[in-house]
Amino acid sequence: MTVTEVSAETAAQPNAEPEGDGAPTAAPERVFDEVLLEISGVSLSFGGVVALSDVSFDICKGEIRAIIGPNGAGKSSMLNVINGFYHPQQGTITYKGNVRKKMRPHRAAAEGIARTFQNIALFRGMSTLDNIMTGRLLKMRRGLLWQALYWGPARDEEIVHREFAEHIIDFLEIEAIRKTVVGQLPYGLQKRVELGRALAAEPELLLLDEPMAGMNVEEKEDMSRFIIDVNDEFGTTIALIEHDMSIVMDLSDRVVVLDYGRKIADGTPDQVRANPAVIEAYLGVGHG
Amino acid sequence: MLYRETGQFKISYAADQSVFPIAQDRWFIAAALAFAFLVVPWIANEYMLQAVLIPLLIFSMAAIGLNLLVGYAGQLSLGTGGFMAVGAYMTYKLTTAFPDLNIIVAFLLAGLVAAGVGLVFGIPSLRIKGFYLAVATLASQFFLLWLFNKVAWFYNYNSSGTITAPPREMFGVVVTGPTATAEVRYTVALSIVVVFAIIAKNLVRGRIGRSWMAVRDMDIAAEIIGIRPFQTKLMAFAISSFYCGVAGAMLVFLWLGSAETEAFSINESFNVLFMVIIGGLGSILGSFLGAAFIVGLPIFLTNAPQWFGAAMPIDLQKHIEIMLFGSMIIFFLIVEPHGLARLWQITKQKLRLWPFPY
Amino acid sequence: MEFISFLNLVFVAPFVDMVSFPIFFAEVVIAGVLTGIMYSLVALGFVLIFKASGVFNFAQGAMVLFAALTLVGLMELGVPVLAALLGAVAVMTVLAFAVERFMLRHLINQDDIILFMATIGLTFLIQGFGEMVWGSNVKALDIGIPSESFEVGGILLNEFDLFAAGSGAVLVAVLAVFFHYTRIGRALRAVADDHQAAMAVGIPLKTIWVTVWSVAGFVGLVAGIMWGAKSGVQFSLSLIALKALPVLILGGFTSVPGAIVGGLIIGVGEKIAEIYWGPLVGGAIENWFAYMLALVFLLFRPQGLFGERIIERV
Amino acid sequence: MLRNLVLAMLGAVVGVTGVVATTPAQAEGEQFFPMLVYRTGAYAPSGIPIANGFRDYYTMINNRDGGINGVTITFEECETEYNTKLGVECYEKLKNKGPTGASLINPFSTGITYQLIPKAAVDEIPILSMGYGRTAAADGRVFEWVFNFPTTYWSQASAFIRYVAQQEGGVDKLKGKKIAHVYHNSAYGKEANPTLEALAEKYGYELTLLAVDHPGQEQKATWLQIRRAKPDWVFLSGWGVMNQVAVKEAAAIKYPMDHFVGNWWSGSDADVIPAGAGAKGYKSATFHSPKSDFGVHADILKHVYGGDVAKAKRNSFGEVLYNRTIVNAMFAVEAVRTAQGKYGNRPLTGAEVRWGLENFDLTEARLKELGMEGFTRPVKVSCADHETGGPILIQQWDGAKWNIVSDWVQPISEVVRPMIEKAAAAYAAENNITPRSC
Repeated sequence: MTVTEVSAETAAQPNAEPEGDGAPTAAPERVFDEVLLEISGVSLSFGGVVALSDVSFDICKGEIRAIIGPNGAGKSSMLNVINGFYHPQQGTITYKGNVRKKMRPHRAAAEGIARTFQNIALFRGMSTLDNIMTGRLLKMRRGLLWQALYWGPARDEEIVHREFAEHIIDFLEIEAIRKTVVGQLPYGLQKRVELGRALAAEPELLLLDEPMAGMNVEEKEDMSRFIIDVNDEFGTTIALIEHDMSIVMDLSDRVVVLDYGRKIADGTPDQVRANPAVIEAYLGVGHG
Repeated sequence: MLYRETGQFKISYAADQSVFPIAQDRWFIAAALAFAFLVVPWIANEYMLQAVLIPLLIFSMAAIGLNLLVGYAGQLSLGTGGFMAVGAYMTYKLTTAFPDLNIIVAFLLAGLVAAGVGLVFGIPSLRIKGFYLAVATLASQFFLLWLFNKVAWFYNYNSSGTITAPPREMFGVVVTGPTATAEVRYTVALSIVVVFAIIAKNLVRGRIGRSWMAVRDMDIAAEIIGIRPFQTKLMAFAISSFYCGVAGAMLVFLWLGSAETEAFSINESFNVLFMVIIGGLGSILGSFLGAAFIVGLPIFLTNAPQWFGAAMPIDLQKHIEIMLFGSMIIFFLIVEPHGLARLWQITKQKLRLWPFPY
Repeated sequence: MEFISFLNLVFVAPFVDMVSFPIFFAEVVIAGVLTGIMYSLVALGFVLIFKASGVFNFAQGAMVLFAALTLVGLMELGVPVLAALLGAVAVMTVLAFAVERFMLRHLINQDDIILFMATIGLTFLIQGFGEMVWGSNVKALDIGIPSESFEVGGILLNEFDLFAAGSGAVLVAVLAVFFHYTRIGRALRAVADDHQAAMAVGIPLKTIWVTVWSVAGFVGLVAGIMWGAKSGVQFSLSLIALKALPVLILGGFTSVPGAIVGGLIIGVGEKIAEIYWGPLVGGAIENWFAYMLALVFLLFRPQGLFGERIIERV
Repeated sequence: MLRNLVLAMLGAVVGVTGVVATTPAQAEGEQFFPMLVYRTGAYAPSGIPIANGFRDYYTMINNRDGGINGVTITFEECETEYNTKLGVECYEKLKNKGPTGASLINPFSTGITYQLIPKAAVDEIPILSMGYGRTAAADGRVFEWVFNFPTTYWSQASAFIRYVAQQEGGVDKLKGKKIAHVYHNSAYGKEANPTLEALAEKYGYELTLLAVDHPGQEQKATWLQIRRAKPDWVFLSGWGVMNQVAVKEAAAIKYPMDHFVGNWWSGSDADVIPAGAGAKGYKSATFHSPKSDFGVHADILKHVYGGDVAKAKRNSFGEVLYNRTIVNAMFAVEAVRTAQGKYGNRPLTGAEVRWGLENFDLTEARLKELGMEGFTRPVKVSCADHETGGPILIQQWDGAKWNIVSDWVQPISEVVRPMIEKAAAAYAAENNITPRSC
């Protein structure tokens, strides 16, 4: 199983050894049978440009699902459909058993879908801690008056959530930049903070849009480890877009391949790797 | 040397989240407040109170309100004057209709009305952004002033449309009207401003403040993490207008004593915006500094030549004053675009090291 | 019953009035058009600078005043009209250099709002300077534009208004040509999109800024002459900027044609509103109505009629 | 380095502002008048002649007579830009200057007047708002400290109606006539409305009210409405740029200028000059002569300008608003003189000057002594009547100068006075004031 290999790699850095990773060699076969999200027949176009056409696939609870494809294949559009930023013209999205024509962003967030963005979408004027705390916003309940007083329940609530945020900061090893304004952070750290913000929402489904784009090998390894740990420790279902094939194949349980807005393959990494259509799409001419 | 945080460890998140985590800051603020409440009313003369400190406090209040909207929630607004007028005229209506109503309560109720009006005029922010929004908010400014000028009900049908602060007492002391002493009005204004500055600080460091900043920094991302941008913006408009409304009430009842709509003209909207920008967007302290700059600097420039014994024609002096004022604004922006509050922070950073530069 | 008469007053009577007195209605529309062009003249100055440097130049009103003051001041010193005009243009160019050298250069790539604030500082500076040099008294401005009124088919027209509208039209045509067909015009548009990219391809930012501020100064001078001839040149000239703002948002901050069309819509709209609906509520609704009108348009097109579309993506 | 400099300057600003207003008092034997002026800003064209008029008259009194019965007049200008908020600062700055503090204040701004009225009684500084400010202050029983003689907006509006009646050939001819009031949409501009409305009811003319918003640069809609309604008379209550544009637009729609009458703040030289030839025939109200050939003018030329006429002209000498402030300054000086009759020839306090204002009795003989015979009229103030309901003159612009074209026109006091008393009573009720009995 793929987890083994990654763990073996990270094991080379002793201080980065994640706890509770268990015995690498004895990883049990991962079985996923509960569908968390189902996309069926989704089509999306902007004016005349078709971004997605009749795409269907599902994401099961607990798995790491990769969406791959060449540039312009519609991967990001797919994530945007899932969390309700784009509204498809056709098709349905079934999340936790509720069939919908479209999602709404705040609804998606409220129902446990969190995401990161291809181009970092952090709140640049706020500190790392504040950014991560925004991930907790939906879980904070105290009203305006309590907030104004910052007393009693509001203060207690703030502290409870602060503790959770600190937990994530520990987990992502970003204690040192807790109070730094994120606009000033280097790219790799910003990516990590963004992941932290998504995690703070305790998502059931985490969408990662090219979490490792623009990173060097070491940073990619760190990020991979975080992704696996998230999946392991919190049991979070993850859907990710990534260009680095070796990482995708190592990390994911199942892979869906898009090309020109269509689904051309779906299956385990090994199945996908062997699929002639995928090879054609990646090696064939016509893609810049 | 004196300004060191070494050795001050936070042992709880509560302590780390307090407004002034550094002990020296807390002492400084406590001392400043004690000075403002206990010493200033005794030592300041009427000119100092009436011409400098009271307007400073009132405009600080308005600047805090606008800063919540512009600095924290990122919605550029030029409707401040209109919202201030709502506060002033509503207080007038309330206190003339119910003379026994506590005047502070009247302020707060008028503030709530202003909040409601702000909510309505915040609706365009759903679609409109940046300078477009700023100019669009001018619609509220012009409309509200027109309304208060035109509808005689707002000024109790007197012939000129001017509202006058009637004498009102609190705890046996006259706080508004001509017989209220400057010291009393100053103290009342200071109390209101301090309370609402603290409330503003609480709001911005909690859930609501973070939603505002999230919407400001990237409203799409904010929406995707579950913030509803529209509601968040509207709340910013409402709360900001509340502050402005109370400030407007204070303007008439604790300072001018009498006003027509002209007192809330577009110039005031601009002035308050200058305060917010010069002071520092997204900083409560900056609101005070900005108000001090915009209120204090012209007065300083007006009076400065006299202290140095330089006599010149008053119009020439005024022209030079205006030019200097303009130059100072540009100069400060070039030196520190992020406002006086940032300058203050930098100073504090330097102070930490002082007197050892490295 | 009262409700019906209310409906009648608001929704029927004004239109009946318009149709029953078509000549007067035509006069109202023409007055709106002519006024609208006067607004456009002021709005143009804003557009030019915003388009080329992304700066919302609050000082445009002060520049209008300053240009007109310089012109009248020179004329009062006995300088002939033409020379005074050239002199005023020269002064506005010097101003443009100074603005670039002492202000813009130090504020490259700052936030919009910081640049905006800086131009407010500039406003004070220009106002103080202009008044110091030329005094605060009202100065009659007469450069020989005829201002007789005459009637055509019962419609009263004024030579001066027509002249002002004509100059406005010429100015816009010249600017349009300038932007589309000259090298510097194209460079201006490039700068507007991205300061650093423009510098990277060798467009000298400094030249661009000086040029565009000079042109805006010139436009300000034209606006100053037209408005100043009406009211005399005095401090209040700087306040007409407030009448240009709704035009600006309606037309879009970045569009020259937008400034014109916006001006016409605002001009005609506010006149019709004031004359046919104003009396119902006590009049003087022009000012806020212009803003409300612009606001309504904005709700449908948040970037103004001709502004560049704002595309949002993640 | 730069930042340190900024910080140092900031420190200086904060530090020095802290010691504002400790300027020492002047020498004995001086009567101090604060002067809130506006030599800059949007209303400077009006503010400059006003400020110059005060300055020149006081200077003339000092130079010619050595002050008021030997008490030198001192004065200090403070720039308000016609802005109420700056007015507060100026008032606070000046009110304690001089050996007796400010003893009389002429705000020359309706906004600042309104703002100062409640304070006057508390600070014991009488306000002389000559022909502006709050009309209701004419009721001296309620407004003990405020004086607005010789006449007020309401009296003026009623006198205008009387003038129209005279021109039309009798009061009964007013019936069915159309009169429009074009007014500045502010407290000042609205002042005349209640009077005009009350008289419309009484005389049966048709009144159209047309508001123009500040600043009033664009009035096409207003004048189109006038072109359509074709009123027989137009009354203008404008201020600043609104006046010049109104005159220009009236000429553009070919409105008969001799039926277009401005109030006394719409009839200065600066109001008509920019309109050029179009302004010819325009009329306005006034309560003094627009000429500058009176004894007082000769004295000013001699004692202030040393006979330099050109220099005097550069300082607004002889302009309408300049002349008006000569009248105002004379009122102030004579009020002090009156009070000196009771309290002795020494610097007087505000309360003492107030007595002088309340017992103000300017006779024809006194006017003659002052070199103002025919320049303005005698005034006699009483405890109850702080206005005196004085008459107005109508002046007309002939393209080069103003000429008086009417006799003194009396206001319609039987209508105005009850209105004043009613408004004053309402103010008293709202502000818990018990009217004194006179």
